[in-house]
Amino acid sequence: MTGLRAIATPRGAATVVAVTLMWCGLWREISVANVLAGLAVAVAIMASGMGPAATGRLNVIALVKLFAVITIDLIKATWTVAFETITPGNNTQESVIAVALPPGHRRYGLLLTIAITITPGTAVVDISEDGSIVYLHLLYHESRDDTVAHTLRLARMAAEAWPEPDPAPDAGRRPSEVTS
Amino acid sequence: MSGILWLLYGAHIVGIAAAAVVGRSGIHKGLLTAAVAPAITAGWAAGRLIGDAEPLEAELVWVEGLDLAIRFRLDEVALMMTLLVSGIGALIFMYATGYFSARAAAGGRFPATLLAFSAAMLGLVWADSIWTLFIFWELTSITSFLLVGHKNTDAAVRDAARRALFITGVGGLTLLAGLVVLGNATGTTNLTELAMVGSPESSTSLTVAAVLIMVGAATKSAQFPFHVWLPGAMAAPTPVSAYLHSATMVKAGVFLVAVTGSAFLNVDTWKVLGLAFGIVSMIWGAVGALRHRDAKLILAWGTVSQLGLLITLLAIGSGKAVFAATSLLFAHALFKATLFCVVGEIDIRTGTRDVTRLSGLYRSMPLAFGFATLAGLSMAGLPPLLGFAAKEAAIEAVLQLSGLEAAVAATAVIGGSVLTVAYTTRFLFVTFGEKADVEPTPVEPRRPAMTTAAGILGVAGVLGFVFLPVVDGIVKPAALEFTEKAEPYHLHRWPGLTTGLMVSFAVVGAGIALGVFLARGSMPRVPRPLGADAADGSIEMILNESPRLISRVQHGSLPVYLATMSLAAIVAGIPFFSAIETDHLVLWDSPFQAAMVATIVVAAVSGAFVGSRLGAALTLGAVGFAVSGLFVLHGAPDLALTQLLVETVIVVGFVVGLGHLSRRFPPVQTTWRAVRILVSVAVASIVMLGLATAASDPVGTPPIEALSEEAVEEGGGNNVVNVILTDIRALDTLGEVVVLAVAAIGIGALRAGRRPRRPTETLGAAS
Amino acid sequence: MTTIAIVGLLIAGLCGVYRLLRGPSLIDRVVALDVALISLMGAITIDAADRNDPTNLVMLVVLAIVGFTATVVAARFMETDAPVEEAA
Amino acid sequence: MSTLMILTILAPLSAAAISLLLRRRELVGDIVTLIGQAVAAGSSLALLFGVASDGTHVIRLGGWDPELGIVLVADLFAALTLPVALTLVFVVELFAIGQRRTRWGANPELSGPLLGVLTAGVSLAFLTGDLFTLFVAFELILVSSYVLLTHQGERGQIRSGMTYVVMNLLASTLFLFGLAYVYAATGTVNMALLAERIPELSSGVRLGIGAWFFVVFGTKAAVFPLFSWLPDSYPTAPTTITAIFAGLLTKIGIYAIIRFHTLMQMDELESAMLIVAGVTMVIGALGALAQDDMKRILSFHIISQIGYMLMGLGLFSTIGTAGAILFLIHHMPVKTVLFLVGGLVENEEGTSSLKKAGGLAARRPLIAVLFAIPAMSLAGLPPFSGFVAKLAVVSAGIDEASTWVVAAALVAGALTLLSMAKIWLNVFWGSDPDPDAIEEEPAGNRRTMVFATGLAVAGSLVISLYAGALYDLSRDAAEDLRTPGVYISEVGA
Amino acid sequence: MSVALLVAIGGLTGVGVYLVTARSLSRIVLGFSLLGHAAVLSLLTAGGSPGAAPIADTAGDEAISNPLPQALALTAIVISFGLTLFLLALAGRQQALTGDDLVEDDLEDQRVADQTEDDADLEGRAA
Amino acid sequence: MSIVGEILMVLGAAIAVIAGIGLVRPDFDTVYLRMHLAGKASPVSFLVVALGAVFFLDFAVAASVVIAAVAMVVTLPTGVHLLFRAAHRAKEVEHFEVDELSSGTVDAP
Amino acid sequence: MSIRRSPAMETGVRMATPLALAVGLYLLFAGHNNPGGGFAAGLVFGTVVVLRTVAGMQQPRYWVELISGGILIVAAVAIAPLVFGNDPLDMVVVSQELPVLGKVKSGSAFIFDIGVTAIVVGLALALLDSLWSEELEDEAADQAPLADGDDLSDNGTGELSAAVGSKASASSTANPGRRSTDADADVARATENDNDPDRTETVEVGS
Ligand code: NA
Ligand code: NA
Repeated sequence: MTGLRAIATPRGAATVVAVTLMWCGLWREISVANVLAGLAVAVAIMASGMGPAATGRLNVIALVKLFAVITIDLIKATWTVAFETITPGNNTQESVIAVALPPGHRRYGLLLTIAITITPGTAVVDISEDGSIVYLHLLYHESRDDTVAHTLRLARMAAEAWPEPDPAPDAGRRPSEVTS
Repeated sequence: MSGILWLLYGAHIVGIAAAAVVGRSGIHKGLLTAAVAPAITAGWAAGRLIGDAEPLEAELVWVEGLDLAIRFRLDEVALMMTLLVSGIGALIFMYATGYFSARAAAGGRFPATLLAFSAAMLGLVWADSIWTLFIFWELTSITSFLLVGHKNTDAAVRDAARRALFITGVGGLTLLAGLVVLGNATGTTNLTELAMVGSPESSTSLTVAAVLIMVGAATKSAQFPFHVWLPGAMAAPTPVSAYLHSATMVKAGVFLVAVTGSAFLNVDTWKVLGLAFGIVSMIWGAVGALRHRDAKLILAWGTVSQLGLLITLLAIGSGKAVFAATSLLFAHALFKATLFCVVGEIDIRTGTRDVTRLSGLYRSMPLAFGFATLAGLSMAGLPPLLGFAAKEAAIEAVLQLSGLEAAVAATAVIGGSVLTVAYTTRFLFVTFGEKADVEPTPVEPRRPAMTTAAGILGVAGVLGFVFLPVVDGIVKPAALEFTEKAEPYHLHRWPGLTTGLMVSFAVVGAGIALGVFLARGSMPRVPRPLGADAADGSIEMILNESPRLISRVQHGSLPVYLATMSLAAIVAGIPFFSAIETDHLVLWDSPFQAAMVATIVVAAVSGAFVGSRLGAALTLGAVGFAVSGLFVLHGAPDLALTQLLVETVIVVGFVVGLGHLSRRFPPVQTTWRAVRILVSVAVASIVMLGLATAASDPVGTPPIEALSEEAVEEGGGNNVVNVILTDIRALDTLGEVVVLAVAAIGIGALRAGRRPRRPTETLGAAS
Repeated sequence: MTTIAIVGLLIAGLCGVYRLLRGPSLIDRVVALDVALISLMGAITIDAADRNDPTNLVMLVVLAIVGFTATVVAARFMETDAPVEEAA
Repeated sequence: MSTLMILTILAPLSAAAISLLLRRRELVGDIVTLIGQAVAAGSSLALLFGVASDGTHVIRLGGWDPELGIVLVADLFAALTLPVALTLVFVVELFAIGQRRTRWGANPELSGPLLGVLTAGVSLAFLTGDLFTLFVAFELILVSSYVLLTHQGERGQIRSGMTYVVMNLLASTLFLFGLAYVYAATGTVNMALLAERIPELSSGVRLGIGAWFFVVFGTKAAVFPLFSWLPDSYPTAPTTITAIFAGLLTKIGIYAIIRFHTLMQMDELESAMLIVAGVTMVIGALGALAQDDMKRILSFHIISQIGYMLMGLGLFSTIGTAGAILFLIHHMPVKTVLFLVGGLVENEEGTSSLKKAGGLAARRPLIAVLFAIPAMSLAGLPPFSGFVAKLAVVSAGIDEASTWVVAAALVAGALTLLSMAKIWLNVFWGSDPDPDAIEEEPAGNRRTMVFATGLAVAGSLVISLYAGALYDLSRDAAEDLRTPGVYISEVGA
Repeated sequence: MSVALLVAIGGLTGVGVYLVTARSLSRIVLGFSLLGHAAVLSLLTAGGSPGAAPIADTAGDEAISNPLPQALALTAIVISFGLTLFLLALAGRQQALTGDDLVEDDLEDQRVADQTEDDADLEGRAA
Repeated sequence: MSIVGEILMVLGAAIAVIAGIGLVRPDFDTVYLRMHLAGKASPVSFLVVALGAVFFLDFAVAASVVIAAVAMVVTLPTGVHLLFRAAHRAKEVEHFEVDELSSGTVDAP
Repeated sequence: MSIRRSPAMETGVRMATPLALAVGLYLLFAGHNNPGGGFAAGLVFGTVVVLRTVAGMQQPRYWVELISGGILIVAAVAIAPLVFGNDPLDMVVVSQELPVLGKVKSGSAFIFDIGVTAIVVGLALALLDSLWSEELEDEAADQAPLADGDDLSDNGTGELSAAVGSKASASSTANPGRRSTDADADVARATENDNDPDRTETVEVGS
C-alpha cells in the first residue's frame, strides 16, 4: 500500500509525523506555519508514492525497548572494537555463520540489519531470498552461541515492534517488495 | 553618356545567362547568342573611331573606404583594346560554331564561360582604377582556368589548368600587394590620375611596387620563367587558344606594364626587370617555337616570344618603343588569332596537329594556307602587311637607343626577329608543305564558319596595311595615352631606305634561310616540357610536403595537444614574473586551513599515482570533500554544500559509468610521464604566480557592502550568494542550468547500452 | 578543547585518506571515505557549536545522505561486477 | 531594443525547450525551431538598424547597477556580427531538415533544440558586457556543440568528440583562472569597468592577463599552435553541424579576442599576435593542402582564415581592426556555405573524399556554381567579399609596414587558391565516381538542401554587394572599440 | 592572500594537468575534477580573505566573505559538473565501442602522416 | 553545562581517532575488520560529538544535529551491511574460521 | 545476470527517501535566506533518484520533460518582466502578512529556482538512464516474468534513442568489453566475455 492511502496506516502516520518534526527541525522553529508546511511536505511525499511501503501495525513500546537494546549494544560494540584497536595484536577469528529465523520474524530486514550490525563483533553479510536465514559475520568466532541467541532475541523484539500484518495481497506492489 | 558603357556591359552579363540557357538546346545556338554582345560592342567601338569623341567615364562605387570601385573610362587605349577584345571575340564565337560540330553535346557552359571571359577582359581594358583592373584581371584568370579545363576528364588537361591557375593566381597576389603599395606611394588608385602624376622619384616603396607589378604582369603575359603555363593551356579548345592565349588575355600583362609604366619611369629596377623578362622570353619562346612539332605549340611558343618583345619595348619606355609596342600589340592580335584559327581548322579537318603527320595541306586546304601565309608574313614583318609597319617601328625604336641598353636591347630584338622569321617560315613549311615520306593527309570537308573567321582576321592584316592611316588613327592615340613622348611617331607603309629597313631586310633574309634549313632538316626531338614539369613539380611538392609538415603539428594525439596548450599558458604567464610582490601574502588564514590544504595536496598527489581506477576516483572524491571543507572555512557554506553533492554525484557517476573497465590504469610511458610532470609543475607555478601577482596591487575593490545591502533590500533574501544567483546575476544561472540541461541531453543520447547506430566508420578514413 | 577535538577529527580524517589511497580493495576505500566524511561531519558540528552558528548545520544531513548514496552505489556496483580485491 | 536583444537569446532557447517537448511530432518541432531561429535572426537584424541609427544600447538585467549585476551591450561591433551569425543558423537548420534521414544528417530531434541553445549562447556571447557571462556563453556554445558532435555515438565521433571536449575543457579551465586573475586585480568582471581599470595595472600583470586570455580565446579561435582539435573533430560531425561550427564557433573566439584585447588596450601584444597570425595562416593553408577529404580541407581553411582576422586585429590600428571585423562578417557565411556544399557533394557523390568523387560539375552544374562562388570568395578573389576583406587587412598591414605578415597572407592566399582548385579538380572535374565505391545512394530532400545552400550563397553575395556599407560600419565599430571611453560611458558603470 | 590556499590551488592544478594529459579518459575526468577545484578556489581566493558566511541575519558584526566570487564559483562548479558527467558518458560510450577508455589518436591525421611514406613506397616499387 | 559538551566532543573525537587508527593499523589486515570499525566506531564518534554539541546549541538549532544523527544511524549500518555482502560475494573468504554462507550449512532455529 | 535485491538496501533507501526529500525541499525553500538553493535541492533529489534507481525501485524516465520544462520556466521568468515593461530578469518579491502563518515572502526568484531544480533532477535521471541502462536492461530481462512490464517501454529517453535508432541500418556491432573483469584492460579478451566465468558464479551465489 503506497500513496496517500498509506497515511492512514500506522507506519504512514509515523512517517508523516517524523517528516513534520524534521521539517520544523530544519527550519529551527516549531511554528504554526512550519507545522502546516511540514505536514504538507509529508503528505506530498506520501502522495508521490516514494514514502515507505506502509503495512502492519506499530508497537511503540516494543520499538522503544528495541532501541534501548540497540543503544546498549552500540556502546558495547564501540568498546569492543576500540579495545581491539588500541591493544597490540590482532585477536580476531573471523567467521560467517548462518542463523535461521523462526517463521514470523522475517520481515524486518532493515531493522534487524541495523540492530545486528551495531551489535558487538557481528554484522549481517547476507539474508536469504525468503528472509529465513541471516548470515552473520563474527569477529570472534568463539562468541558464536551468544550471538545466535542475541540475534534471535533481536528478531523477536523487532517482530513485537512491528507485528506481522494481515496477509492481504497488495496489487500495487512490486515483486521485490514481497520478498522483504 | 556613361550609360552606354553600363548598357554594353549589362548586355554581356545578360548574354552570359542567355548563352548558358540557350546553349542547352544546342551549342551553336549558345555560341551565337554569346556572340551578340561582343559584336554590338565591337560595332559600337568602330563607330566611335569616326569623330573625335571625349572619353566616356562610368563609376560604380563598391567599397568607398578602400577606394574599391568599378571605374570605367573609355579612352583611346580602351577603344583600341575594345576593338580587339570584342571584335576578335565576336569572330571567335563564329569560329567556334565551326569548331564544335553541330552534333557536339549541347551545353551552355562553354559559350557562357567564354563570354564571361570576354566580359572580364572588356572590364580590364576599360578599367580606370587599379582595383577595377585587378578585379577583372583575376576574373580573366578564373575564366581562363575554366576554359583550359574544358575537357577535364583528361588528367593532363586538369594538370594544365591547375598550373595556369596557380601561376596566374600567384601573380595576382603579387599584383595585389604591388597595387596596394603603388596606391600608397602615389596617393591615387585612379589610372588616369596615375598617368598625370608624372613620373615620381624613385623610392623604396615605388621599387617594391615596381617589382611586384612587373612580376604580376610577367605571370599573366607568360614571361620566362612563368611562361610554362601557356603551352599547357593549349589543352583548351582552339577558339579559346586563339582568343585568350594569343589575342587578348595574355596581353593583359603587357597592358598593365603599359598603363603603369609612366609611374616607374625613374625606377631602374622596373626597366631592368622588364628587359630581363622580355629579352629572355623573346629568345626562349622563339627557340621553343623552333623545336616543337605540334602546330599549336609552335604558335604558343611564338606567342611567348612576341610577348617578350612587347615587354622589352615597354621596358625600354622611349616614345618610339611604346609606340612600336602598341602597334605590335594590335598587329599581333590579328595575325596570331588567324594562325590559331587555321591550326584549329587543320586539327578538326585532319584530326591531328602533329606536323610530322601533315602533308600537302597547301593543296588540300588552299584557303587556310592562304590566310596562314598572310598572317605568317605579318608575323614575320613583311610587307604588305600590318606586321611589317609595326616591326619596322620596333626595330627603329631599338636602333635609337644608345650605350649598353642599345647593345643589349638591339641585339636581342634583332636576334629575336630573325628567330621569329625563322619559326614562321618553318611553321608554314612543315604544316602545309608536302613531305616526301608522308602520304598526303586526308582532309574532311570545309567548315565555312572556321574559314570565314580566319579569313576575316587574315585579310584584316592586309587591309590594315592598305588603310594604314586608319590603324595609325587607332594606335597612335592609344600610344599617346601611355606616354606623351609617343607624339612624333606614326606608322609608315614605306619608311624609306633607312637603317631600320636595311636591318629588316637582313633579318628577313637570315630568318627565312634559317627557317627553310630547319624545315628541311630532320624533325627535332620533341623537347621535354621541363618548365611545365618544374611547375607541376613545385605544386606537387607543396602538396606532398605539406602532409609531412602538418603531421608534425597535427599528429592526432590528444595528450600532446593538451601539453601544447599548457605550454602556451606557461608562456602567456611569463609577464607575471616582472611584477612579483610578496607583501600581501600571509602564510595561512587559519591553521585549519593549512591542515586542510595539506590533506588536499597529499591526497591529490598520491591520488594521481594510484594505479587503481576506482581507487583514484574515490581518492579524488575525498579531495573534493576536503575542498568543501576549505569552503566552509572560507565562509562559503553554499559552495561547500554544492561541492559535497556534486562530488558525490561525480563519484557515483564514475563508479557506475567506468567501473566496468579494467581496474588498473594502463602503463604510462616513462619519458612522456617526465614531460607531463614538468609541464604540470610549470602550469601550477604559473597559476599560483599569476594569482599572487594579480592580487598584489588591485586597482579596484569589490562592492561587498553594496552587494549585501542590495541583496536584502532589493533581492529580498538574506543569503547574498543565493540572491546573486537567482536575481543579481540570474542570467549566469540561466546559462548555467541550460548547460546542465544540454549536458543531460548529451548524456542521454550517449546511452552506453545502446547499440551503435550503424557500423562505425569515419568518412574519408577508409584507407 | 574544541580545537583538540577538531585536531582529533582531522587525524581520523587523515587516517581515512591513508586507507583511501592504499586500498587495497574498493570496499576499503569506501569504508575509508565514510570515516573521512564522518570526521568532516564531526568537525562541522564542533565548529558550529563553538561559534554557535547554525549556518553550516544543514550540511550534516546532506553529508549523511551523501555518504549513504556513495556506499550504496559502490556496493551495488560491486555486486553487478568485479571481484573486490585488486592487486595493490 | 531591449526586447530585441533579449529575444535573440531567449527566443531560440524557448523554441529549443518546446521542440524538445514536442519531439515526437517532427513537423511541429521543425516549425517551432525555425520560428525560434527566425525570430532571433530578425531581432538581430532589427537591432543592427537600431544600433546603426541610435547608437549603442545597454540593458541592465534586473535593473541592477553595472557594478553589481550583468549588462548586455549592443554596440556596433556586436550588432554588426550578430545578424550574420543568426541568419546562418536559420539557413543551416533549414538544410538540416532537408538532410534528415540521410546518413550524413544529424538527428533532427536533437539537432534542432541543440542548435537553439547554441544560438542563444552565440547571442549571449556577442551581447554580454560581462566577462563572466562571456564564460557562461562560451560554455553554452561549447556544451551544445559537444552534444551535436557526439550525439550519434559513432566511434569516429566519440574519438574526435573527446579531443574536442577535452581541449575545450582545458581552455575553459584556463578561462576561469584568467577570471580569477582579473577579479583579483580589479575587483570586477564588468567589461566596461575592466576597460577602465585594466589599463591602470602594472604592465606585468596587464600583459600577463592579456596573454592569458589570448591563449584562452585563441584556443576557441583555433590559432597556432592551439588549433589541433579543430581539424580532428569538425569533419566527423554531421554536415550541418560542421557547417555551423565552421561558420560560428571559431569566430566567437576571434570575436572575444577583438572585444577583449582592443577594449583592454593590449596593444603591446602586437608582435606576438602578428607572429601567431602569420603562422596560423600559412600552417592552416598547408594543412588544407595535405588533406584528401573535402571536409578536412575546409576545416584547415578555417584555421588559415582565422589567421587573417587575427592579423587585422594584431595590427592594433583602426583600419586593421575594421579589416578583421569585415573579415569576420565575410567569413561566417562563406565557410558555412562551403560545408553545406560539402553536404550536397556527399549527398550526390556518396563521399567527400577527393579520391573517390569526381565529375560533379557536369552532372550538377548548380552545385558547382554554389561551390565556386564561396570558394572564390574564400580564396580572396574578386568580386566577392573575400577579396574586400583580404584587401582590407592586407592594406592595413602594408600601412603598418608589417611586411612579413603581409607576405604570409599572400602566401596563404596562394595556397588557399591551390587547395580550392584541388577540390574543384577532384570533385567537380574529372570522371564520375566509381558506382561500386559509393556506399550509399543519394537520399534526402535535395531541393530543400540546395535551396538552403542557395540562400546562404545569396546571403554571402549580399554581403559582397554591400561590402562598402559593411566596411564603413566595421570602421565605425573599430573606432568605437579602439576608443574604450565610448564603451565605458555607454555602459555607464 | 593566503599562501596555503595558493599551494592548494597549485597542487590541484599540477595534479590536474598531469592527469588530464594522460591517455586514459578516466584519468582525464579525474584531472578535470581537480582542475575544477583549483579554478573555483582561485575565484574564491581572488575575492579576498575569509569571513563570515554572507548571510545577512547571521553574520553579525563579523565581516562577511565576498559573496560574488562564491556565486561565480557556484556557476563554475555547476558547469564543470555537467561537463564532467558528459565526459563520463562519453567515456562510457567509448568503452561500449572499444572496450576501454583510452583516447585514440586521430585516424585521418595518421593517414596524412603516413601518406608521405606511402608515396615513398610507391616510388620505390616503381623504380 | 558546556564543559560536559566539550568533554563529549573530545570523547567523540577520540573515538574517531581510534577508528582512524584501526583503519591504518597494518595488522588489521582484513577488510571485514575495517568494516566493523567503520560501522561501529565512526557513527558513535559522530553521535557523541553531536550529543556534545547539543549542550552548546539552542534547542531548535540542535534539531539539525539530531536529524543528522538519526539519519546516520539509519543509513550507515545499512551501507556497511551492503559492503559486507559485496565483500563476501567477492570471495574474500579464505581466512574465515567457518563460512556457512559459502558452505551452505544452516543451524536449526 | 541475476542480481538479487537486498531487502536491507531497499528498506534503507525507503527510509532515507522521505528524509532526503524533505531536506531537498527545505534547501529549495530556504535557499534565499540560508545555504541551499535550487541547485543543491536538485542534487539532493538527484541522490534520491540515484538511490532508488540503483536499488531497483524505479526507472529513470521523464527526464526530457523535466529538462525542457525547467528551461521553459527559467526562460519565462527571464522574459516575463518585459511584458510588464521592466528590465528583463527583474525579479519580483512578494511579501504578505497572513493570518496564523505570519509573514510569507517569496517571489519570481523562487520560481526561477524551481526551474533550476527540475533541470538538475533531469540531469540525474539522464545520467542513470545512460550509464545504468545496461543494468536496467539486465534486470528487466531477469524479471520479465514478474515485472509489470511498463518500465522500459515507457522510458523517458525511449523516444530519443528510438529516434536515433530509427535511422540505423540493420547491422550492429557487438558491444564488447562492458564487463571485462580481468586485472588488465585487454581488448582481445573482452570479446569472450559472453562466457565470463564471474557472471556464472554470481548466478550460483544468488540461487
Ligand atoms: Na570553438
Ligand atoms: Na576525384
